[in-house]
Amino acid sequence: MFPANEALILSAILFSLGVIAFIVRRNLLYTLMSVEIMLNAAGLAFVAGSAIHGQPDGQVFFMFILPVAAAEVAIGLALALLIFKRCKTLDLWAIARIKEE
Amino acid sequence: MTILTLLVAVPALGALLCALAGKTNANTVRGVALGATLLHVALAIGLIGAVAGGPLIERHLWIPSVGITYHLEADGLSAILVLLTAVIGVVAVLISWSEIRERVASFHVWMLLLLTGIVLVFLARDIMLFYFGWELMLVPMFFLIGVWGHEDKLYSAVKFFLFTFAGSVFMLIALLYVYFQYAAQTGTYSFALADLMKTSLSPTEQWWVFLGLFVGFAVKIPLFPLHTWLPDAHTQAPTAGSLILAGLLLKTGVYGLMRFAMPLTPEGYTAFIPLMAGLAVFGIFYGAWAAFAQRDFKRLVAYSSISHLGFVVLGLAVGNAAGYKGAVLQMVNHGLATGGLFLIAGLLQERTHTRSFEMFGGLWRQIPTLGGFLLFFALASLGIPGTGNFIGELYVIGGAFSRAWWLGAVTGFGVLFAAIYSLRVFLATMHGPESKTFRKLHDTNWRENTALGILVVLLVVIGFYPRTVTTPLHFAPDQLVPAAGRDSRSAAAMYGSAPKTGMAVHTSEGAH
Amino acid sequence: MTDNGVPALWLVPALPAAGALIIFLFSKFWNPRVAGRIACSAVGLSFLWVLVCSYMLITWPGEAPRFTQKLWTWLDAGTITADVGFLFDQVTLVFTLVVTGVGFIIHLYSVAYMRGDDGERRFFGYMNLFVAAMLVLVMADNAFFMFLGWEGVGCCSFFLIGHFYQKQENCAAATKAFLVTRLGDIFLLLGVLLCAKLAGVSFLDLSGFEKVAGMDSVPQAFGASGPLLLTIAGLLLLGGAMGKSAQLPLQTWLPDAMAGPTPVSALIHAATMVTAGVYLIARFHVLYVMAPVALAAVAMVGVGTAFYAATCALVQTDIKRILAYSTISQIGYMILGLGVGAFSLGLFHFFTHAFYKALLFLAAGTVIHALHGEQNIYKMGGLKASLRGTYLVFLCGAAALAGLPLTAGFFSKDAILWYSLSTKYGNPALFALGMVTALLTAIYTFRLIFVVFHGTERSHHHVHEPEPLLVKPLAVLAFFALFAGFLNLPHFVPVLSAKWEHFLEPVFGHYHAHPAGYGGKAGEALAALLSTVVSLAGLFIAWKLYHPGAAVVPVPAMEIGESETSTPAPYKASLANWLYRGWDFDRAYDAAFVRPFRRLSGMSSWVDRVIIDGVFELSAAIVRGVHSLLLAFQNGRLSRYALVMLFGALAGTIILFFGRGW
Amino acid sequence: MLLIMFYIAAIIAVVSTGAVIFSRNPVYSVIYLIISLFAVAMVFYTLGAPFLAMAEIIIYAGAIMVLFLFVVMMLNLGQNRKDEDLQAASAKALVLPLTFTTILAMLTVLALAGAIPAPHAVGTSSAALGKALFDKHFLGVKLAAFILLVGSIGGMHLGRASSTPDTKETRI
Repeated sequence: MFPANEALILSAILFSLGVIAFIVRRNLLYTLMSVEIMLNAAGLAFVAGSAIHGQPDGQVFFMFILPVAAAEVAIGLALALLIFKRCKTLDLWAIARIKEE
Repeated sequence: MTILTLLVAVPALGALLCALAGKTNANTVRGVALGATLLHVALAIGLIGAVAGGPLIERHLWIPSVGITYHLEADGLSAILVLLTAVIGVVAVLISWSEIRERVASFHVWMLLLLTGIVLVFLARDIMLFYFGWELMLVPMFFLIGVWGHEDKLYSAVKFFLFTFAGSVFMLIALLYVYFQYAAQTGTYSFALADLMKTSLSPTEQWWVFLGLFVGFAVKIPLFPLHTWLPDAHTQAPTAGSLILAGLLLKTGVYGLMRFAMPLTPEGYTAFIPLMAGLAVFGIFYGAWAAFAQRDFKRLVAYSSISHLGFVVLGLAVGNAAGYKGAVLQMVNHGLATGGLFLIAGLLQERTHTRSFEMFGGLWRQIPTLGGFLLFFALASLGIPGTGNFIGELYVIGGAFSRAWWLGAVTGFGVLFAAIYSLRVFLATMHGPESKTFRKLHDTNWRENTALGILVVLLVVIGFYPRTVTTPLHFAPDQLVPAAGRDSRSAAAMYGSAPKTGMAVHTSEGAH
Repeated sequence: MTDNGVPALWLVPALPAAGALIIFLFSKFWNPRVAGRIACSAVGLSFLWVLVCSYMLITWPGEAPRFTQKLWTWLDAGTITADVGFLFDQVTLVFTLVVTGVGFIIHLYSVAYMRGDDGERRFFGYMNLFVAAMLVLVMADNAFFMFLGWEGVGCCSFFLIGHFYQKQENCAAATKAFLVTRLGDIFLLLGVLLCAKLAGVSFLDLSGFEKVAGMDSVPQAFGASGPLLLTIAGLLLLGGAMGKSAQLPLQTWLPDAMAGPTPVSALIHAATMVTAGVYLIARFHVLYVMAPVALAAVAMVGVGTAFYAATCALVQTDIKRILAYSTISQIGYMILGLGVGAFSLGLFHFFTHAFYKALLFLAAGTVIHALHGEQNIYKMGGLKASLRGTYLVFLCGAAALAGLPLTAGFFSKDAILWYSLSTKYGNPALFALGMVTALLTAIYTFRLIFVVFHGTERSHHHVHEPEPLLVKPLAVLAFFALFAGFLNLPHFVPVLSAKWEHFLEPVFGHYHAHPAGYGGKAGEALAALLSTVVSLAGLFIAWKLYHPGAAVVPVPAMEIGESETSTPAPYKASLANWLYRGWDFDRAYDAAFVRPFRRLSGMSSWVDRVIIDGVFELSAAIVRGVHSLLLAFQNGRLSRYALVMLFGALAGTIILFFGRGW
Repeated sequence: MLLIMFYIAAIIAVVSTGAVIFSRNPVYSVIYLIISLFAVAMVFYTLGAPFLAMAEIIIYAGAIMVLFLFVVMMLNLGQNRKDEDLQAASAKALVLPLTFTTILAMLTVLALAGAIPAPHAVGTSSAALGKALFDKHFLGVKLAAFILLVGSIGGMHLGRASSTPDTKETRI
């Protein structure tokens, strides 16, 4: 009775949006945000899986995703700060050029 | 420790000694190199004597697990070519006495290593040893051209290396194919040529194996479409380099055809005869035409050697004793005559710092002896009787004529074009009004005279007594070309001429 | 002396060869005169030894004596077997006598003529080498060894024509001579190879050709019938003869070869080398008798060339070019003689011609030497007084050349003309054309005499009597020019007639084309009378046109003195200019062969640079292209990497999704 | 009834995530992301995972997104910035990724369409989750803890760099 199939479709859609965000936006923060979206979508799929099979394992796995996402954001943003300090911008294309000098 | 290993070891040790003597002054290095090459000539002459009694063999196991044996063998053909290598080695050392100023030690090391590679190629009867020698030749030549070359030496050195290396890849594939076929048929793994000749391959297999070998050797000879590396390599190589390149490296290609391609795949050889003959004849004409249009002395001589090598390959393609002897003779003569022309080009460049015909003209009054030598070698390269080239060309044309009259006729006219460019070499440099650009050119000193003199004497001796080269050969035709003989019907039919009795060479040497 | 009493034949060519070697190696350490002395003594000794051999040959008991001597085997590859062997029979005797005898005289003459020239040592070295090569040519016992002499002679003519190499046109003339003769040599080589396959090429035994003529098909490679093959071989050998003896299609080089010093023209381009073709055809007479078509071709080439050269000689302004065209014409006669089967008479004409043509050339040389290098006949004149000795000698030579009665030229030319009418190979057309050419010959010879020696003094040089060495040797030649004819008096002469033919009987005996018609002695006498009338008429016409007071005919385009030999059109009349330029063969050959070859060679080096290298450069370009393509994916932008990864994922899923179906 | 709640949450999630991509102002996009997370939490609830829904809201939305917001505010990438990197992506740049992702999504959905069995009736209660977490996946929990430790050390180390002067050596 759980809408698990639909949840899986939803996670697919969310994941696609995350990927598009990652490719399209040129700002580093948006890249980090898109990673968050993708992680979240993956988590949703896990939970949908556990709903389908009735085992808790799916949900356990989501619990693991949370710390990973947290750690990832922590370091990501720290790096973003340092990059911003050095390159005065967060535009990935500009950073690529600056990095080369 | 028979004479064969000595022949390979002497130049290698010479190279080592030169490297060690590098610290001392240049002349000791040159002395060591000269000593090594002179010893090498002595050994080579000893080999010629020894071979008269029958082929010398020296065989040790090298890598038994894979079947590679250290198998050196010398019959008539190999002995002559080794002698040619030795002689050209001496001349090369003599001639680069004053030309090579910087890094003299490494120059001689590379040159002697090159000679080792060449001798190894001529003596090896084991496919892998042959291939080892084949690759060993490439590297020193690359450095000789690349380091001591002239203007754009890098381009030519790389071009030379890539061309030959690509060719040798095809060759390796073909050889390995035969190796595995042999292993499949007999269960034992062996790289020895004698064994591999026993593999029975279907005609189509043979065709492909011969194609692989032919491409590898055609690049080296060079035959028509694959020849563009030669003019560049020659113009940029130092004198000794282009002398060895013209005198010896081109012969390794032809020798490879004779020693490995023809015996290993007889049907392949007979199937390829029309292509080989066609390319050879076209090469003769094409080389001559292109030579005439050149403005650079060495480039002209390089194209002329394409034309001469066309004769050699035609001699092979014709397949009868006359063609065969003509091919071997022409190889030796080309080494001497074109070697001489390159020496003179080097001497001229040393004096005038240029090779282009526009700058030359009217030099005969200033350098009469060099002019005399140039006249002799120009005439030798166009095949004046009295020099060996005439005999070589006569045998090849005679062989082609007896095979198919129109082939002989067409090749005959190739000789006319040879005359046109050879005379041009002499006229453009020596004749004409007194040269304004060069004033005080000094004539050749005793050392250069001896180098050129050796070549002149050898050419005249071969010209008047060609049996010095062809008698040791009496072993070769029977062993080497039985395959063509054994299958004379298809060859003759291929050629459209009535099958001849004399076609089968193996019956008796004099039959045809 | 060898064991069986045969004299050491190899000594004859060895002496001049040794002389040449000594001169080349050591003469630069001595003063130039020594080179001249070595050269003369070498040729002189060789001449003496030839005399000894001839004496032994003539006095040799036995029916058809000939000496043979084999030194070592030279070639041994299947059909191409030949050894370094010498043959000395009657024909060789004649040729060696001429080569060494006339050669010796010319060497004496050139000691004086070339004194002071900076290339004197080189000149004598090459002259000796030439004599050695010519002796090898005539004394070889097989065609391959003869070919060695054949090309050696061609190569020496290249050296000697290009003696004054400072001037560019001399080098061009030398190269032209060498290349045209070499073209002929190729035909000869192919002909010799064909003969080698058919019946062997040793001159000792030519019977093989008879057997081949009988066979309807020759088994070896060709499958063609015997006679056809013999004809082809004959034509090929004729091609070789044409090249070396400057016959019709390949004659353009001889007039330009006059760029060489005069003794060279005398020795090489008059007496010896140019007659090599005659020797070749004489040696292969068995082949030609067996191939009548080839023989007819020989006759036609001979008479055609004779007529062509005679017309050209009429209008030349350079004294040496007149003699050059005259030489071509006279060799045409010899070839005509061979062509009608009168082999021994062809050689007789060679024998007499060698003397009087060498004489004319040397006398012309003396004239040029006296006038300090002036060669244009219209700038000479009235030299009769100042160069009396030379004039007398020149007159004897001219008389012989024109064929005035009782001179050597008369007997030899008349015999050839008679045989061209009476033998079974001859026909009236040949005889008629021969007679017309004889008339033209007389005209241009005496034109030369009158313009150069008679009339008013036109040259501004002070003419002084040349030194004795430039005139004395000429006297010997003059003697032979006048009296050599008596060696072969016509048959109608009762006493000692046709000595020459009997002498050469052993060599040409059974093949001598007995004149079928043989209109008997009366016919021969009539023909002799006719040729005397013709030569006298020629003298008369020449006198009418060119006597001292007459205007210059044909009318010159520019002021008479200025026409240098190089200007292509010295006359007003276009026909005269056309004849002057040798029927424009040069322009035709230049357009047909030289220019296309230059373009062809330019094109082939272009093909090499652009097309073949292009292909390999292309492969390099492909590699560079792929490299830049891949570079696009590494441009550092994160989003590009993500896109690629996405694409990868997509491809993966598609393959998996549809993969299941495979 | 669950289904209706699911659909509402799904729509909200998709719309807000879309907004995240196309909003010009980073602050707005962070807030949209937070909304999207809330919607996903709702979906978790409908999937019978109430504990996870709460965890999502507290940890994910609460902690991580707040950190994001904090950083965005600190770098004041507010609306007055007109750098090109903040513009919404041009339509052309969108085409390729869009097509790829749609195909990818459709494929995965199609692939899964037939394979998924019907969902079980009962969801898993928090107790069951807790029990599974600490006996079957206890190792996982320790590793998760370890990751958090690494995360905090990393964050601290990178943060510290700002105190020393920005010389070449200290650059990351």
